[in-house]
Amino acid sequence: MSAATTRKQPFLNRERRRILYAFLAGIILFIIGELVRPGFASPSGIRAILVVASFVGIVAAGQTFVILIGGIDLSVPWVLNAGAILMVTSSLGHDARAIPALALTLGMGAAVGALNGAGVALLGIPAVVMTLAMNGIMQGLTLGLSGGMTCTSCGAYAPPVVQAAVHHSFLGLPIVLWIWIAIIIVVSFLLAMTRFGRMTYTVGNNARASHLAGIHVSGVTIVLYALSGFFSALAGIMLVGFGGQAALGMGDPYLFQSIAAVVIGGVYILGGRGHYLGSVAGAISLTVLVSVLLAFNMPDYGRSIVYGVVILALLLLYGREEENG
Amino acid sequence: MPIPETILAASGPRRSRLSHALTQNIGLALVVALLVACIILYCGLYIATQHRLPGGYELTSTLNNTMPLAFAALAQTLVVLTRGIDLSVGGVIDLTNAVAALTLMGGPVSTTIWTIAILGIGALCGLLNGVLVAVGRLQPILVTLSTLSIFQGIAIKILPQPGGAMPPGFTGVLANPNVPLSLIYIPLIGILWAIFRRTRLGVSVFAIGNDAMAASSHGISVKRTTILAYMLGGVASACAGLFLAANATAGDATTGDTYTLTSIVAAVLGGVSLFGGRGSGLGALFGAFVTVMVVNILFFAHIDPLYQTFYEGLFLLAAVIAANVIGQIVRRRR
Amino acid sequence: QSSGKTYKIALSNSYIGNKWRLEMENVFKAALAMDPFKTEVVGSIYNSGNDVSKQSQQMSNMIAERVDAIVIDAASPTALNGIIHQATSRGILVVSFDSGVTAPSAIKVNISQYDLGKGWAEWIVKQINGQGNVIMVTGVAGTEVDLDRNKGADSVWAQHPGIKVVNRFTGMWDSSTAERNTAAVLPSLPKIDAIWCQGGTDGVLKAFISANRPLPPTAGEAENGFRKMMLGIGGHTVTGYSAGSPPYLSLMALELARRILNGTYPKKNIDVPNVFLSNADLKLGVNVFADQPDSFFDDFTAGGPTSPVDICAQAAIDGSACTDQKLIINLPAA
Amino acid sequence: MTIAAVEAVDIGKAYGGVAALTKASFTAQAGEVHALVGENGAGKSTLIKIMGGRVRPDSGEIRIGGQAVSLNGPQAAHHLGAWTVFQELTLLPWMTVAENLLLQQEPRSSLGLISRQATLRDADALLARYGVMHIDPRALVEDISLAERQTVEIVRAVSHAPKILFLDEPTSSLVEREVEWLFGQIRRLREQGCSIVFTSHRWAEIRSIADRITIFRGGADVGTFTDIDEDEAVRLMTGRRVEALYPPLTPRPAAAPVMLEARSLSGPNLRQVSFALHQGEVLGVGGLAGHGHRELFRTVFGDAHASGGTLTVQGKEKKFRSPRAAIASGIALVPEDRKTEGLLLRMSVRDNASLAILKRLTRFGILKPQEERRAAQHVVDSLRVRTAGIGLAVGALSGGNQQKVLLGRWLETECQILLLYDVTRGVDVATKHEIYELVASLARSGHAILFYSSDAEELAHLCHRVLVMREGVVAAELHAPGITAEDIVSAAVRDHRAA
Ligand SMILES: Nc1ncnc2c1ncn2[C@@H]1O[C@H](COP(=O)(O)OP(=O)(O)OP(=O)(O)O)[C@@H](O)[C@H]1O
Ligand SMILES: Nc1ncnc2c1ncn2[C@@H]1O[C@H](COP(=O)(O)OP(=O)(O)OP(=O)(O)O)[C@@H](O)[C@H]1O
Ligand SMILES: [Mg+2]
Ligand SMILES: [Mg+2]
Repeated sequence: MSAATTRKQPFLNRERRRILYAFLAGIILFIIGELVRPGFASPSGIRAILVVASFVGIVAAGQTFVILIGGIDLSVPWVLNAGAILMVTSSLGHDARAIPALALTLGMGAAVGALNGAGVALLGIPAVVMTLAMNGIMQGLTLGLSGGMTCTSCGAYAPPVVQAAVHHSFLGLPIVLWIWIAIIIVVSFLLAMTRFGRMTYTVGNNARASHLAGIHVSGVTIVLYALSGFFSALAGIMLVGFGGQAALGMGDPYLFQSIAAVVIGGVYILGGRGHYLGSVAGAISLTVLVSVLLAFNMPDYGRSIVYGVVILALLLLYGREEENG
Repeated sequence: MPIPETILAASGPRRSRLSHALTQNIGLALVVALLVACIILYCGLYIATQHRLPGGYELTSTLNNTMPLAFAALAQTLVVLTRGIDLSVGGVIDLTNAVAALTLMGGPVSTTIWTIAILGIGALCGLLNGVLVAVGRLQPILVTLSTLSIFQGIAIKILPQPGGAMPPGFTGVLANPNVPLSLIYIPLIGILWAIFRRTRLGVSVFAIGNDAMAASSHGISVKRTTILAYMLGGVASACAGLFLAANATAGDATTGDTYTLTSIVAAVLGGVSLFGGRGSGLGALFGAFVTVMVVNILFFAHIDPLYQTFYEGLFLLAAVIAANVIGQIVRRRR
Repeated sequence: QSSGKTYKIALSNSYIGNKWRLEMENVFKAALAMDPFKTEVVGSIYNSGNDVSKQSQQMSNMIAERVDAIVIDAASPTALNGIIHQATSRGILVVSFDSGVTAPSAIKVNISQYDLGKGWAEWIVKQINGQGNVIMVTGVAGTEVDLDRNKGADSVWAQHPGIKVVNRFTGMWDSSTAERNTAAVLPSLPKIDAIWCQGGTDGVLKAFISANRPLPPTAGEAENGFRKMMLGIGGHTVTGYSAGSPPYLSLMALELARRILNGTYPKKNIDVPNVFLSNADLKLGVNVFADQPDSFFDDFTAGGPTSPVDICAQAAIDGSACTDQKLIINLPAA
Repeated sequence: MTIAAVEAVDIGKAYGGVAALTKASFTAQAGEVHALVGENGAGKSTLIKIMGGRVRPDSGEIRIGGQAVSLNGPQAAHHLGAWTVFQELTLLPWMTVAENLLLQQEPRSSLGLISRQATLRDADALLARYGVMHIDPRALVEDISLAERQTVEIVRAVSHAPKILFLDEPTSSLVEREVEWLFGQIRRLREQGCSIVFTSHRWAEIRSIADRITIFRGGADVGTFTDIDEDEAVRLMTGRRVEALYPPLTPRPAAAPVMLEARSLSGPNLRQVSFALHQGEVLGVGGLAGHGHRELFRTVFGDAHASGGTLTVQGKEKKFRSPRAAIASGIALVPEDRKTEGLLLRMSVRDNASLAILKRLTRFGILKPQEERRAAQHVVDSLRVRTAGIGLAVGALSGGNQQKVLLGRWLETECQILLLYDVTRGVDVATKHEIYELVASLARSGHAILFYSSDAEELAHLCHRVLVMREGVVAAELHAPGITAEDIVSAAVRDHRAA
């Protein structure tokens, strides 16, 4: 057995295989879409779907961080809405104010997230309760402070640079996709190659043991939730860029979608295992699935059923847990 | 009776039974305290604004409006105890509510039969979830996320348009608007829960939530227990759907959706651990009452409607923090 | 008309996450500060989100508070029937609007959603001479409003076999969802000759613009963003036909409640006529607002003292009372 | 010879590519105590898991009462009268001791429901029957110590009147007196014709109770013996000789500075504990389980907060608010329960080994993978951790090897003060020897070591001084040379004997 000490782990371990399969599922769904509706998987079709997926993917980055430590962020919808509104009201649609507005908005997201983290780590409030309450708090604050979005600046447009970042292309890809690629690289690097990433996994595996090994568990927790808030706010900014203006209710769909993307991508809901690349694959395949279903001319109830069945079928193909024992 | 050669002697006096009971049921004790505090606050506000005491009507309507959530929270608890989570609670409520709207219209006999059939539908939904989790070895959150969508779709298919009318007798029993008949359901749930806790199945559910591997080495079938827990959860969700239909006197295939999240919150408030193995259905029941009392308290506090969710959020946090502080004090005392 | 009595009237709203609902509440709030309501009515506003049991609980509290009338925008057409019945049987007047309710004892104030869907479709048929590809962007599945609007449209398509509905998908009445969904399907769609859209119209059009598609004739809601495009503000011009549920339905319901309570109007339902506007009917500052967000609903007033409601734009924008104009609400002749 | 009670024939089992067992056999007779010994990772636990029906073998045969059986679950083994106490205990943490004891055989009331009162009563009676008076059946398992958990698990297995009893390292966290108790139980069962198969890394125990010994090496048995001396056994297990188990005690320099000083430390289960730990000293802590050792270690490490008293580290008074602060002052702790408090079971050996020195292995927050690998490999090599590679999940290692990884984690740091809580628990003889050497050499090189052990023998040989704790108080302080295990045990129980 000592001869085995140098044995290498297979490159395609379970987790990596799972990410690969999630990507494959997306590709297969693209092909099905193309068969049903020629043009679905045309370059412009793929680009449009990836742009839509990028919003989910950005929120899912934050959700990945908190789920990796066994938490969850239910405050996504209204942090996102608040981010969108803060972006337009602080920039008033002027490019000159875009930078401070971006900083303010992202800072707001991170601060709200940090509060979530502090509630979870320092006050011991269950993440579900803390972040759900925070969602309500942000909704109340957003509606109340903007007078129900009636403030004079609420109707402002996103600064042209922000709109351009979503709609314009660079080397054939919309800039928003470049941003997403940058996020994928940074987040994956952060998780895989940095001390902070390592601490994230250790806390997710066993907070008690991490604490006894000298890891600042509460600090890590707070930073992770802050990142989640940050990414929600960023998604809000991207969405106002996409639509031009802030609208209430923009964030609603992103809660379940982001969680679904993360868990479908193989991140374990009780923490400690998974990669952002998995969440990316999850975001893409889910968006393609929704789009394929939209392309089928079928009633909504049918879409709803098929959606569930397809996800189950995909998971039965690749997402099964190991038999324990 | 063998006489041990060596006796491992006690080193000090044992802790009192009460102290054990308190620390073991700390979650339950806290939610009860929380509920009492909410009720006191509510009564204070009510008297201050209405210049009279809340009476039978207030009691009846609060009970009737809480019952669906109470059952949904119970359903959630059964699944969460196994270290799972059930996002399809809302879907099962949609589905059973829709079926109720279509079928509960005849006389008492047909109504009774259909009521039982609807509970059976809930059990089937739970069976599907349970089998996919236990035999399919999929993560519970993924399974129930998918089945949520499936159940919602089926519900809209069978009841595309809200409608139907519950027979008065059905409403009279489940959600009587005039007498606080629902008062009997609370002890009933309490008794059912106590019975459940004292069955093999109940113990097994807790055991697999504690440590599935350890439970299986004691001969507990993890698969069977998981499936049964989801099925019971399905039945409880179906109860929620029925109570919702009774309270509404009609059906709607979309009203269950909100229960997915609120059931989790009620369970967590009730001291159920999302990591499984710890908690009580009774706690979840009280957790449901706390969430409804929060609505009442904020109503009579007459808050700017735009800021309403802000205060709800703050209140929820304040309540949980207060409960935590009390819990710490109790724990430190032992 | 004043009878010298004051009435307690509460608005029970459900969802509060979009601009329409906010405007609806704003005009309500503004009206409470204007004559005749200023002297005759003590009003209050509550939101419950899409949670029926919460709305039901809030209505119970209104009953406990012994209000004279409840004006509701319901989370479900049927799920509140039980509580509505309780209210009316206690002599409380219940007036529903927008998301209507089926409870027979409630008075309803609404536009005909069926006619709205039909009107849009008929305009499209005329625009494209009964020949061509149409996409339908629908609303929230399982709701009555969605269903009625679709039915209205389908009744028209049935008579025009030359019209091909090439795709039908939901926009959830939300610009941003509509935009995303449209963007996702657009690449695979053939040439589109017309758009029929229940809501989020501006989002659908933005998706067309992003995909460099020409803007076909569009029948849609009354979003400011859509109407701005009809006027060519922002560089793209669309031939459009805009109509929707006006947010001032809440005012008509309020006025109806007041009139019924003081005995000057019979207890009966009111049908509010649909007002369709085409490009030529639009006037900046009257029914389109350059400085309001795209998501603003422009049909808060039909303009002029003879229209159903005449109220200043400021009331809809921030809920403040109008300073230079009187509030006029014209209920149909009794 | 009569028919063997239980027999394993050429059992093989591989996990992924790693062979845990290649061709393992042994035979145990009725009325025999049969010890399985071998190095950490030799495959003992795997074999016992297979015999207990928890793991399916890849090859080979199990015979019970001469009959080949196929065990498709623990229940199948139970039906054949075979009960097992696994190395990783299988108690349910958030259930009471009583519920755990009577799991699956709860007493019913007349209504057919499980009666809690009867469960408590039966559990109480059960514990009393086996002479276990110090465990409250109402307590939650998570609130009792590892030794108490071990005891509960043993009582549960014994209570079924097994025909065959497998005990995988039942004594690893037990102190002398509890071991005595267990052996009493084993003798009684043996008299009743039960066949007991157990594993242990404590030679003294093996010698005192085992009738026969089967030695394992690298996943296969190398022979069964009735009479074999320790040196020979170790040689067969490891392929090398271990000279003397305990290294000679180097006297600590007379004027060594005080590294850590506690004055009147008080807290839950701690009353006015004072001691001074000098540079180069190994200060032992002993006594019966549950008498404040755990709390003492946690308090010194900043994981529990003292309600009174002071702690001085290298002359500076400290109030640690968290382990992080203690670590920053050069203190390290190897905790009691490696599974829940020490290791990240699903993470790799590398991740676990480098956890405490991550800061050193990063620049600008970015990990230096080369150096990390080197550090982890250093831990593996220097402590001879048996693993298929540093990428393997640490949970897949054998118990003793897990402990080595945990110890190695701290040796990579620059800590001055080591709090070692039962570090040799579940560690094989050869490794124990290595650890003793290590502890001695750490002391020589100027480390100060606070050393708790459930093994009084170990304390007696390794420590300059031993504090014996009883009910949260330091009841006695023994000074080397001349400390014996008996001294420690009698100091720990003096009161009870008198009572
Ligand atoms: N006894 C315990 N049981 C379980 N988890 C624990 C325990 N002690 C600590 N933890 C974990 O560690 C967290 C608190 O410890 P933390 O790492 O925040 O301390 P710290 O950051 O070192 O303290 P400080 O911020 O005061 O310096 C808890 O949220 C919990 O996750
Ligand atoms: N689930 C598993 N996955 C991979 N390898 C495993 C697993 N379980 C055991 N092994 C490997 O099998 C070998 C034998 O382990 P086992 O636990 O049987 O050893 P042991 O003799 O009981 O050691 P110890 O005395 O330390 O308890 C070890 O090398 C271990 O790493
Ligand atoms: Mg801390
Ligand atoms: Mg072992």
